[in-house]
Amino acid sequence: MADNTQRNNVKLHTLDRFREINSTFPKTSQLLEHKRRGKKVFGWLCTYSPEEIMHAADILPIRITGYSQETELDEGNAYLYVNNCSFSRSCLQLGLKGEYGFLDGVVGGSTCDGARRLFDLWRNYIGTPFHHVLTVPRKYTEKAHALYYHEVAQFKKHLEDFLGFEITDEALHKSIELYNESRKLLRELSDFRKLDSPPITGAETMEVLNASFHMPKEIFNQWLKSLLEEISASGNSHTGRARIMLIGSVLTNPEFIKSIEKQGGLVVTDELCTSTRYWGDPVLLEGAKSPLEAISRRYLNNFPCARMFPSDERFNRIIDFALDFKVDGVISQIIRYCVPYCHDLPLLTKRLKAQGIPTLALDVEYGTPGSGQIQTRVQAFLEMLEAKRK
Amino acid sequence: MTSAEQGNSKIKAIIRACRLIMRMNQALPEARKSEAMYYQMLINYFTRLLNARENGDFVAAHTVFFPAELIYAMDMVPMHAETTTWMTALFTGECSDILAAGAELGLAYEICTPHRGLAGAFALGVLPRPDVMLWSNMVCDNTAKSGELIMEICNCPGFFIDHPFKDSEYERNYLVGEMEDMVHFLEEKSGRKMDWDKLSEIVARMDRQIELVREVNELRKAVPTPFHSQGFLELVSSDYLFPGQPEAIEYLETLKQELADAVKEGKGAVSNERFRLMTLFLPPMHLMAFLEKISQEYGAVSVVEPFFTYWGEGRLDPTKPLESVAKKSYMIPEMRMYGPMDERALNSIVDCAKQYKVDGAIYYADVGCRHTCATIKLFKDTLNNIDVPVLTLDCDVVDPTATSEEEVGEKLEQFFELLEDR
Amino acid sequence: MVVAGIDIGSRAAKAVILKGGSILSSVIGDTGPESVKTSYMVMEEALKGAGLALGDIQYTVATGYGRVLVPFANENISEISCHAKGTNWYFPSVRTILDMGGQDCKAISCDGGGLVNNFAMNDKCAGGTGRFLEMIAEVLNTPLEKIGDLSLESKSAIPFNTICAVFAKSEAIVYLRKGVAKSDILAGLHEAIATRCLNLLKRVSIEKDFSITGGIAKNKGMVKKLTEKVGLEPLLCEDPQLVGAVGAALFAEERFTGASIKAMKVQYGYSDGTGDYFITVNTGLCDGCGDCVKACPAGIFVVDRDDSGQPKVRVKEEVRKRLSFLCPGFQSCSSKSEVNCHSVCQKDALSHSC
Amino acid sequence: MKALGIDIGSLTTKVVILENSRILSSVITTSGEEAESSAKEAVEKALTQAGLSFDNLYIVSTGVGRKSIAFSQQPKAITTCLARGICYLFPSVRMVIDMGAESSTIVKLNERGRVKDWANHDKCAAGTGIFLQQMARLMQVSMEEMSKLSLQAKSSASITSTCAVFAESEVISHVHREPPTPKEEIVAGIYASVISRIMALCKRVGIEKDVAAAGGVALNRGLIHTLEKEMGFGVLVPDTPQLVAAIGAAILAEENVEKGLK
Repeated sequence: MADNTQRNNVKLHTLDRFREINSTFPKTSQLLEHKRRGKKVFGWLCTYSPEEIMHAADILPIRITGYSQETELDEGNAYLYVNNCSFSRSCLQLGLKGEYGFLDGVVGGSTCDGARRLFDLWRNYIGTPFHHVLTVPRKYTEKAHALYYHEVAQFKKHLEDFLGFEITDEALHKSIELYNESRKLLRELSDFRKLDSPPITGAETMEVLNASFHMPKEIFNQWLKSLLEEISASGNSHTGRARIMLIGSVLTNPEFIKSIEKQGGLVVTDELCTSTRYWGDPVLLEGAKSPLEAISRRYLNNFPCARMFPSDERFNRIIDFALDFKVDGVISQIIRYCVPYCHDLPLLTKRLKAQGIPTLALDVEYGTPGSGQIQTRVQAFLEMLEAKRK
Repeated sequence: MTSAEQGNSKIKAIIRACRLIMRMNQALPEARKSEAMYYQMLINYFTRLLNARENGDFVAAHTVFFPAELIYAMDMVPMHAETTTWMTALFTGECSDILAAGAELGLAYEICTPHRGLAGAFALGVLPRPDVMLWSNMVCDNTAKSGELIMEICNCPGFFIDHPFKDSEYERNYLVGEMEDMVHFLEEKSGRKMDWDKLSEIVARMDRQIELVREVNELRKAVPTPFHSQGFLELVSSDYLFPGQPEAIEYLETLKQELADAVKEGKGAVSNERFRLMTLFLPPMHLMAFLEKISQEYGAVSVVEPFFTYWGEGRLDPTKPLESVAKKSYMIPEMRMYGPMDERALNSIVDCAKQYKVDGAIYYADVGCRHTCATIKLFKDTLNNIDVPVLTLDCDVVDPTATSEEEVGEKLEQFFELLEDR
Repeated sequence: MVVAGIDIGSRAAKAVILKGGSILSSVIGDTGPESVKTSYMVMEEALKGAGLALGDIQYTVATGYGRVLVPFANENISEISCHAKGTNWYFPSVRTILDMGGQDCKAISCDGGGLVNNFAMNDKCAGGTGRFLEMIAEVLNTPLEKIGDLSLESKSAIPFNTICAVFAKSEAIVYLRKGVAKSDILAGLHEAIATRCLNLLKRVSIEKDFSITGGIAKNKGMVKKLTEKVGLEPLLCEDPQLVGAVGAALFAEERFTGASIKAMKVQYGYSDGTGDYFITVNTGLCDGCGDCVKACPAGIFVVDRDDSGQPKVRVKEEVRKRLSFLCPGFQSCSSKSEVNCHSVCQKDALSHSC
Repeated sequence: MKALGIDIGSLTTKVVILENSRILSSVITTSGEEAESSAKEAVEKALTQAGLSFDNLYIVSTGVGRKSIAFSQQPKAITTCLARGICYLFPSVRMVIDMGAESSTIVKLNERGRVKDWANHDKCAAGTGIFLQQMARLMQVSMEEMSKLSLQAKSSASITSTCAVFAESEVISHVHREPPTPKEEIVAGIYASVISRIMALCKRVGIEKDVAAAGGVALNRGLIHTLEKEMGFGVLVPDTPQLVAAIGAAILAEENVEKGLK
């Protein structure tokens, strides 16, 4: 059963460049250089904050994430209390420690209680020159789209007033193109993992994704292109005891995925807001009145978070992925106190079971490497899946 | 026990408890007339629910801060979900069964007990099965997410109202649209029609009701304060359960008169008022009696609850009923906590502290409530800046195993010693 | 074939040596600070007991949370799978298992072949684990093995609010100061733990038969409380602490013979126009005891060795073509006499097509 | 009339006798199962030390067992006593960290020794004296050795579990690791996790200088060293930190005598 996922595979050199970014974030040489050239960097708190608009305003939008591993969150606990998810606490603590001191703005949404409170406390205790929180509807109705469009337009207006210049449709078009390109490439990367023995592991993919929202998309796209070429040239192949889909809210620590793959669970796809739900859908200009409208539609219609209603929209997408990637089992990693995901779990487990897909539910703290008890559960789950197949 | 009987067991328990309390109060010479009215209101509310089936009524279960005005206007029987859970805890002091049932469904410990218990109660079949489930994202992720699970458990249709975050005109119109859609949905499911005139009457009364709560709170500013610590729960549930209902008006009028008299006579809720407290969030239900006792001992009394009884500005306009109901949802005291946490919200608690001459504040940190706990530091800092000490009590609103009298007693003692030592 | 199973738990280490499906020797020792040492210690003990040397062991499976640190193990398998396997060996009818170890508590639901269907584990906090009871035993200065019986003497249990092992301890101290009887304190704690276990079990669904494994199963007070709560009389094996190690050893056997249980079903018989006439022997479960040979009125069974030298029952060559005449079939057979191949087979290894 | 303060903790009982704010005698004994009698013993010990008799005493009691003794004139909360006690020993202190056997309490006080704010551990034993004892037992070293070891550590192992009991298994896994983590690093890790919890409490109420440590655990040099590293400045520690609360109680007793309270 041991680790047979790594046998005689060639090294992917571009991966190290992504690893480099992730190991130095937030204070990466790229970001510091960007600042040195007098350009602005904004941080966003949730996948419902439209990056294209910031980018079109010549701002570099990066995702605010917490410590790369599980850490004592004494500051975070003191401000956000222990019963807000450790992701929010981790982000806030990193902010309180001044690690995000270079940010010129913070953008959040009324997406979940944790994200909202993180925004509230950020504004009150860290203070960044620009703050904006968008009302994000929880439905997909036309009225909801109208409301969200209104909100996105207001955000654009607020940004223009702050910067003192207008964000042109032309600039928006350019940004949309760039971000769609990025999404297309990430989809190609994910398609590799549909193969019976994929050329890239889940942990490796996580490295790419972490970098994707922490660096300029212009550079990221180039690097990812060369990685894709490297992969197809490598002829690498990874095999395991079972094909696993990872679901749940935020996950950025590749060690967690590694700990599953070490035991022979091949993580082939996921429903993480730091992965599939981030690059999920492209911005579609066809049939849109304006680039801004296209953006607002995309962000509301994108692969949904558990906050959206009806939940079946999300459930069906998960099931489609599970079948498409031929997964044997689903591992749900929910960060403690992620209430929207906690509520969905019973309903989702039931629907997956109906598809003959067993679920292992893990509640974790943000940044966990998946050690100790988690290992035991994962191993038992894989043993169960194996036995079932026989 | 037949499933029908069992289906009402918790409701019956609540009614029984209310009757008992009423009888006990009648024995007391000091008994408030309004208190008797309050319990009679509760008995009527839950009896209506109890008999809904044979009366052929249409039962609409709904989460907290859901516009129940619309349900009343359509002549349906409302069932306030969370209140039913916490009243179960308050009056029966026991809800491990429904919490366990919730866990059995696979609901994580992190989900707040009122909602874990709620789903559990429906799964156990100890609450009547509603004809329709109505919910909204007022006031948190729990209210936003509990509905679909309950729909599946009770296998009933449901409607979710998407309540926008900020109080802007655009967002209020969206909310009005949501409510219109829900009215159509309900008309279709129940075969009943919305009575718009009735809604206007309800809104008119609701406006009066808010005015009355404001007047009652004016009276509570008196030293000594006339209303006892846990009294505010009566004010809260009169809005939760009886928005724009005649009995609520009658109750509030009586209460107001009683308090006015007490103030005239200089009679305080506690015999020796020493500490005037601000209450932040909800005390654990199973400790109500204990809290009342210990505050009597120390002469401590809650005079203001910024997020439960301290209404925002504004009046309701019966000629625009839906708009008014939408407006109300941004006027409710809780909105200050739920909405954008800006200066407006923070100043309001400072104002409260000053107007009500508060000596200290007790912050009930409900482990299940992420909203309230995330602001502990923020509010504490804000209040400490005006030299108001704050006690943070870790607890759970309905789960008795979360906090013991010992722990709470210890902390309160430390707090009161701090106050008298100053 | 000689195999070994070794279970390095958080508090105790166990080793079992298995020969032809029966236990040659077994050992239970404490887990020291270095589990590599510990694993050698218990293994040597066990080997001594069996009069064997490490070299004689053909395959070893390690389990328990020290499982990855057993140098001489061929493979490691999770406690969950091993407890299901082990329990199934003792009681094939068990579908729900509660295992309470030193630091964790598992609820397992498994099928008739001992395969895990679903499981749940306590986490975040050690309230309601073996360690919890140890701490309580310490403060009440009562030996761990006595607290169960003591709890049974209680007149009125003290309700406990905390589930934190360490705080339950200080609550207990407070009660002691107030002069509350130890038995009442213990009863309260047992109640609290049993409730936690019940909720854990509910997460995996409770089906009979029900079994309790791990050291806790020796605690009469806890077993009684659990029986009340779960509403099922638990099946208890004589040495519940060994179950994990036994399971590991059985896996070792399986891995060595390279055959998995499902593949081990051997069918004898035929089907013709009049119907199917099959007797199926699950050689994974059959230990070749031969009870069925005696029980069968038609004397169609015989025991001999299979390819890997294991004693297994099979249907005699000469009668296989005449089964429909000789074997009355299960129903009719059991209706005539309560003694038949099914009734006597302890391992549920036999089944009829009719 | 003499003022006597008694602090009945879960593990030890401390007694202090004051005469015009001068300590006449002090005693530390282990709390027995029978609170009343073991408290009496401790008091008598202190009295004989001071050459006094039981009568003509004003007694203020504190600690978990403060209400379980009949002969105390007034039970007072531990927070009030800690504030008074530390203010008596170090008037400059604005924040005292009491690290007891089963709980840690942070008290912020003003120049008059009055409590301004406080925070204590709830429900979880992680970061208490007991926790440290458990860890010492687990590593098979004495508390003293443990303290010495931590001072030698170059780096520290990560202990993240929030539950004392699970922290145990983390420690075990460090010991079992191949190659095993050096003892001193594990100890450093344990101390780091204890202190980080203390720091979290401090941050809840906001750190204010000067800071002092009280309670038996404060005798642990290594731990104090870790605390000072985290604080970024020196922490004051009384010679017998266990006595702080008892002293405070005695002072309150004196105040009451002056107020002429009976």
